Amino acid sequence: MSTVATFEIRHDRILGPDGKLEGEAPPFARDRDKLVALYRWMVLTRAFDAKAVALQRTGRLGTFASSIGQEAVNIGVADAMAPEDVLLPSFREHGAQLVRGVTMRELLVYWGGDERGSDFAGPREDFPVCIPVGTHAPHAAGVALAFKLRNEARVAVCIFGDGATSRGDVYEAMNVAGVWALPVVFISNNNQWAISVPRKAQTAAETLAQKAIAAGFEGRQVDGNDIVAVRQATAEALDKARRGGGPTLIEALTYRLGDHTTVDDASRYRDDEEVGRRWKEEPIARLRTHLAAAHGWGKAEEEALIAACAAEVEEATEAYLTTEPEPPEAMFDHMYEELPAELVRQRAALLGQE
Amino acid sequence: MSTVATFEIRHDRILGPDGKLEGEAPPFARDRDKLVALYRWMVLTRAFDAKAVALQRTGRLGTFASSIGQEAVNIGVADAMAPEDVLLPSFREHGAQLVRGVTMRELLVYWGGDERGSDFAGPREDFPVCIPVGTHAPHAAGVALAFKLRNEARVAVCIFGDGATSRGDVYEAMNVAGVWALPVVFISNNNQWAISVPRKAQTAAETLAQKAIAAGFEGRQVDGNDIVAVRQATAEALDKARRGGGPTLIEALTYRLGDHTTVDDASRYRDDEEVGRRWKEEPIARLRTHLAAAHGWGKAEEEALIAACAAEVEEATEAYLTTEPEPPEAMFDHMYEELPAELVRQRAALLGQE
Amino acid sequence: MARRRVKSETSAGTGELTLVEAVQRALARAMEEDETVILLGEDIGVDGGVFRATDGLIARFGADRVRDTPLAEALIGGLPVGLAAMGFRPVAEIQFMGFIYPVLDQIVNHAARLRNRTRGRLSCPMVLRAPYGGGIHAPEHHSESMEAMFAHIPGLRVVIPSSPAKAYGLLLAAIRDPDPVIFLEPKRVYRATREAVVDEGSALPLDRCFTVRDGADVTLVSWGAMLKETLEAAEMLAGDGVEAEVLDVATLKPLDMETILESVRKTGRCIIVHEAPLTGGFGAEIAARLAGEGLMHLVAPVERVAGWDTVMPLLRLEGQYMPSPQRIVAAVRRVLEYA
Amino acid sequence: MARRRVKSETSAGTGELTLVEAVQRALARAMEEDETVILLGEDIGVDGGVFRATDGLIARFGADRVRDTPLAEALIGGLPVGLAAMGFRPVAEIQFMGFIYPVLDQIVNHAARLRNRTRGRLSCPMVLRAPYGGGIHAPEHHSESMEAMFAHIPGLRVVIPSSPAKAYGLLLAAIRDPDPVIFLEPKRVYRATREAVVDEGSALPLDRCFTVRDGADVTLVSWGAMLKETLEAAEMLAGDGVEAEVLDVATLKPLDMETILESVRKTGRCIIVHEAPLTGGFGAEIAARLAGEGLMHLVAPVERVAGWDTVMPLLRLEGQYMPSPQRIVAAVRRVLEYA
Ligand SMILES: Cc1ncc(C[n+]2csc(CCOP(=O)(O)OP(=O)(O)O)c2C)c(N)n1
Ligand SMILES: Cc1ncc(C[n+]2csc(CCOP(=O)(O)OP(=O)(O)O)c2C)c(N)n1
Ligand SMILES: [Mg+2]
Ligand SMILES: [Mg+2]
Repeated sequence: MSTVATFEIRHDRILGPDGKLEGEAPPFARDRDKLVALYRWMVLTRAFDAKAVALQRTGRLGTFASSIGQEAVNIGVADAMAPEDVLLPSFREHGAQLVRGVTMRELLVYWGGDERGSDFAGPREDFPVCIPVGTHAPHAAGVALAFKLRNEARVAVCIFGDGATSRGDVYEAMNVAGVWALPVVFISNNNQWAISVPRKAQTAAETLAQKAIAAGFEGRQVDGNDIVAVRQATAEALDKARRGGGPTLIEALTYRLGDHTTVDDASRYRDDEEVGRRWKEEPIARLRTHLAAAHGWGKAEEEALIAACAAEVEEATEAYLTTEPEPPEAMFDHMYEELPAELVRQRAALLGQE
Repeated sequence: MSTVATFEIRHDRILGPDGKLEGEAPPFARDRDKLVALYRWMVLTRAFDAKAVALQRTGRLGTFASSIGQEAVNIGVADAMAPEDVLLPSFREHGAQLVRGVTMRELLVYWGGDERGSDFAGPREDFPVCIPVGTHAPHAAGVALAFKLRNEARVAVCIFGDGATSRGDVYEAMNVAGVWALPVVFISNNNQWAISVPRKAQTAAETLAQKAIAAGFEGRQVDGNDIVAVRQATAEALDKARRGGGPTLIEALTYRLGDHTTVDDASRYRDDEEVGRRWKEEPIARLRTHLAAAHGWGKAEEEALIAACAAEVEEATEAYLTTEPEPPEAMFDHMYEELPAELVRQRAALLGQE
Repeated sequence: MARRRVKSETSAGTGELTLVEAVQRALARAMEEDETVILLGEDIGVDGGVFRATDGLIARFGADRVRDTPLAEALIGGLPVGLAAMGFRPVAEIQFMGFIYPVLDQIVNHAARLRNRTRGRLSCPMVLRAPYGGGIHAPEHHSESMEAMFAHIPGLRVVIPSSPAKAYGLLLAAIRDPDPVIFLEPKRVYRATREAVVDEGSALPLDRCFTVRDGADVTLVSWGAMLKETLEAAEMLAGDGVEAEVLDVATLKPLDMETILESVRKTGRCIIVHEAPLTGGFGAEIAARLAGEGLMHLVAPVERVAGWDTVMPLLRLEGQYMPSPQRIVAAVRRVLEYA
Repeated sequence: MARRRVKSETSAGTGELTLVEAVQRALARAMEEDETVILLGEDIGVDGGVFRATDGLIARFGADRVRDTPLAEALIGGLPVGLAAMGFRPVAEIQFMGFIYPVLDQIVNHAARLRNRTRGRLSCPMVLRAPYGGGIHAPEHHSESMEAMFAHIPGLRVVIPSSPAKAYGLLLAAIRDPDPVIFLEPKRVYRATREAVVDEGSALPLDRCFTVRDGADVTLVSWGAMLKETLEAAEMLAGDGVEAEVLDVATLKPLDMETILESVRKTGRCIIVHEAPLTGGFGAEIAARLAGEGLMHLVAPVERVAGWDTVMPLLRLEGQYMPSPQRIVAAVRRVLEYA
């Protein structure tokens, strides 16, 4: 009997639940402006989420998946990315999309049931949200392969949930990323639930980070409510990928404080007590506590920021609600670069029939 | 920074390439009759393989996948199984199927292009060979779930290759087996090649055994040319599964000494030098050397055994070649338990048309 | 495992049920009757299914028989094959049809042929349930209608109920059937109407079309959610004295062409209505049979009123994609011009 | 990445090629013309593909552009989506059609709709190649013909060449097409015949049926490997003075119905021949169009000579499954009885 391979999974936390920096922190963690900028993105994301849910409740938006409680993962990951990198989000990464330059209006247009919302004016090469869980992981490998073939120092960043790690295509994508040493960073946004299925029922693996061991590359775990740790781990993984070091899987431990979506009722399957406990660890309050203690963040600044974010959200909502509807024939016009004769006929039939 | 999980992969070898027992051996490894029985199965399997290839070359059999060099994995695994266990083989497990009670004639009938070859008279619940790589892994999980639900002390044994470990459904099956602690043993018959793709190009994982870490259960590696180690590791995994200990993945390191199949030409992608080197480690000679050195296995016994195996193979071949062809309408008769009207019509049309 | 009849906990008898309630009742009934029936899927346990089709079943039958699977659709296609081969009758749920594609490998390569490839030694009495179709303003990828893909696969049965009573009777038949059945539920109808359902365990045939309205002028053939639009169209036509006969195909595979031919023999005109894209939709098979065995009965071209050959749009344009009673009526008017 | 024309290494000009050689030439030509064309698949590198369709290409274009993937079909469906969105033109190979099902999720949910769902911001100019069909006595699961599944998916093109020259021209067109194309190669024809192929990079149209034999008595419509049986049937019929017009559909999606209608307008009779199972096969779509726009031209029922609704048998009974010239002739005789 001999041992032929050994592995270990590290866990990182820099900003503790009490808002204090633990261990050694990266320079940006001491930069007040940087921290305030990150804080602002998180607050804006939460305000956007709340508004989107309100719009759905009043029939002005389709089904929506709130990211409340997961802002640190979204913002930390996206903020670490370079503009030329490509983001492949799931359906719960609004914050990351905002940081990337997708507008709140575009997000609302998409969740309002209009494909134009995925025609981002900003990050033209970022992928639209991915609804079929995990199916964007192979795309991320393909995007990363494109960068590698062109010798571009760019990285594909693919975010998916804890449930997604059970999908075979996510495994296949990680496996090829490993064997081809592709410049891709996989983020498992582990909010502990896949609709009603808890993390423990998803897999017997002690951590999701160790899924990377099967693919032959590094998997690590971070406190997903610690934006400093998330941003730092992502930055390290991006840097490694850019330097040809291949992929990394980062499991960010966080919690879905809200329902799965606006059509879900989480009280059917989880108790408020658990949710209440998790509220004590949520990322925004944690950073606010730190800003107050370490950088004199005060009531005035806080109120100004909240007001500014609310105004931005209102403006975007207004722009969304006044967006001209798309004409019905639009459903034909982007099916092919050039519409085949048969579809030209059907398009005419659609118009004739009105 | 803290460490939240650590893993190690063990490798076992008991009977060395020189035919000597290393470390401590299980009782059966000292039992001459047992070792001779195992040896006989391996010799029979190789004789069967050679005959099948010859039949294909002379147009009397369809495409065939030889298992030459991999006999220890096949025989070691199947011999460790209990009759009531269920085997789910790939397409290169002839030896395992023979040990399970599938007849050589049945195997030839199947590879000769006749579905009746999968209607085993012996192991009625064993699965037929699985051609789509890895797709039988979810079946194995389902079979194991059936045993668990009925509280039966039975185990599903699923054998697949090294290439199969890249398939998402194999991962999905292992993951559910882990989280439901199903009584299943996965054997990766790692013969170093997936047609022309070498093991190294399949995954960056240092071992295939570590694929189990992603699914949260034990993965271990054995010398697949050491039938003692293969049988022992399988017996331990079966015993664990029977006692409710859940699944195990065993990576058996062996080598495909022949072409991928009778339509493959391995010289296009691998050099004879490598193959020549691997011949020195092949499992049959290894056990023969041991039998001779430790149990006085001699020329007479060897020749008698070879002759007996040859006779068995001849007899089976004769039975195969004289098997009555199946009538064409048979392609309809097992599509449904009760044939729908439309198919009754088509069946009549088929017969009418002759 | 021996089938054991468990005494019924359900207060049998008639009740006004929605389609999704009828599905739940049929599942409960089947599980009571036969302990080899077990349910697999995502969120079917404590949550009772995202549409509540398995509501309360885990409490009643336990977590062994009502199993939340990991999020892995290929697995949900493959696990039942192993279970079924060992004598169970698994009923697996795919949460939305847009996520069903990973099961195709298992369904085509294994479930649909296990009996044939072992010459009857092993079989695969599984049911794969999935809500299909549009009309509820669901998110992207949630509103597909891909029944034609399954109807092309030899060895399967493909069933689509259009009402609560049919859902109940056809699902029971599907679960009791010895071969694999794809059971597609029109989610748009899940809660749209209530119907009296006699919950006494009697099944409906899996090889029969249902005539839901008699008429002599034109035959309207449809299934699932589109029955509603089709019947509305028939009403509108009746207002102008046009009597449409409306057929609910219900079981697409095997197709009961006799009933359709009989009607067309009478009317000479046929319109097929489905939500799936026109090209290669299952309407093509029915129209093809009419162009064959049925040709001599046709006095007018067979028209198919179907979804466009486009991706099902997001909710804003969804209504423009789905066949409407108006489109059906317009088609009928065209075929009535032939004498 | 800018498209760069690399000067041709291929000795252009005419050669007598088999279909698989023509595929290899088209791939080589496309890779020379456009460095964004890259190949992905199992055993396509050093081995040159199990049918040698990529023979020698890794030596010529390097392992970066001719990539052996891990054994993972869902991945082979999904990797090209990411590559194509970033400006590459990936050509992926599935080794046999029986193993193609895991790509459907990626093809339906992503490849076929990436352009539409981003309103043109991203697109997916990928080609998915796979040998399909029976007749070479391959093992179980190797001989399927599931083109109908793809022809039903909005946003795709589905192409099936029947000869070396068509394989060359259609594959070049498929690779240059800005949208996803499913390219199914009749492996039975791979080495069956040789044909003069002008390797000068000229493509064939992707929206055209080809008339391969003129005749006024009956229209025979087919594609891929079945063209051979169909032409043999036409020969046999000619012996008895029956002139069959034979059409090679070539591009199933989008379907060139005009050419078919034109022929049927002339002959009044149509037989559709395909290897896939009858029910829900693509022949149904063609017959359905004839029952619609074409009805008034039909003097006889449209017959479909197709594979039975059974699993493709193992090699012993394979020949009894595939449509034969005799079955086609018998169908023609039946429709000729109508005047
Ligand atoms: C392939 C697939 N199966 C099922 C669904 C339905 N569904 C939507 S989200 C979800 C759970 C996803 O869980 P997780 O990956 O943890 O992401 P989270 O929703 O928690 O962010 C499910 C089952 C889907 N969208 N895609
Ligand atoms: C899903 C699938 N893809 C491709 C093939 C074609 N094929 C047959 S065997 C094989 C390689 C399998 O390699 P491995 O899993 O190592 O098993 P081995 O053949 O070495 O025993 C391939 C690609 C197949 N049979 N199934
Ligand atoms: Mg989650
Ligand atoms: Mg191998």
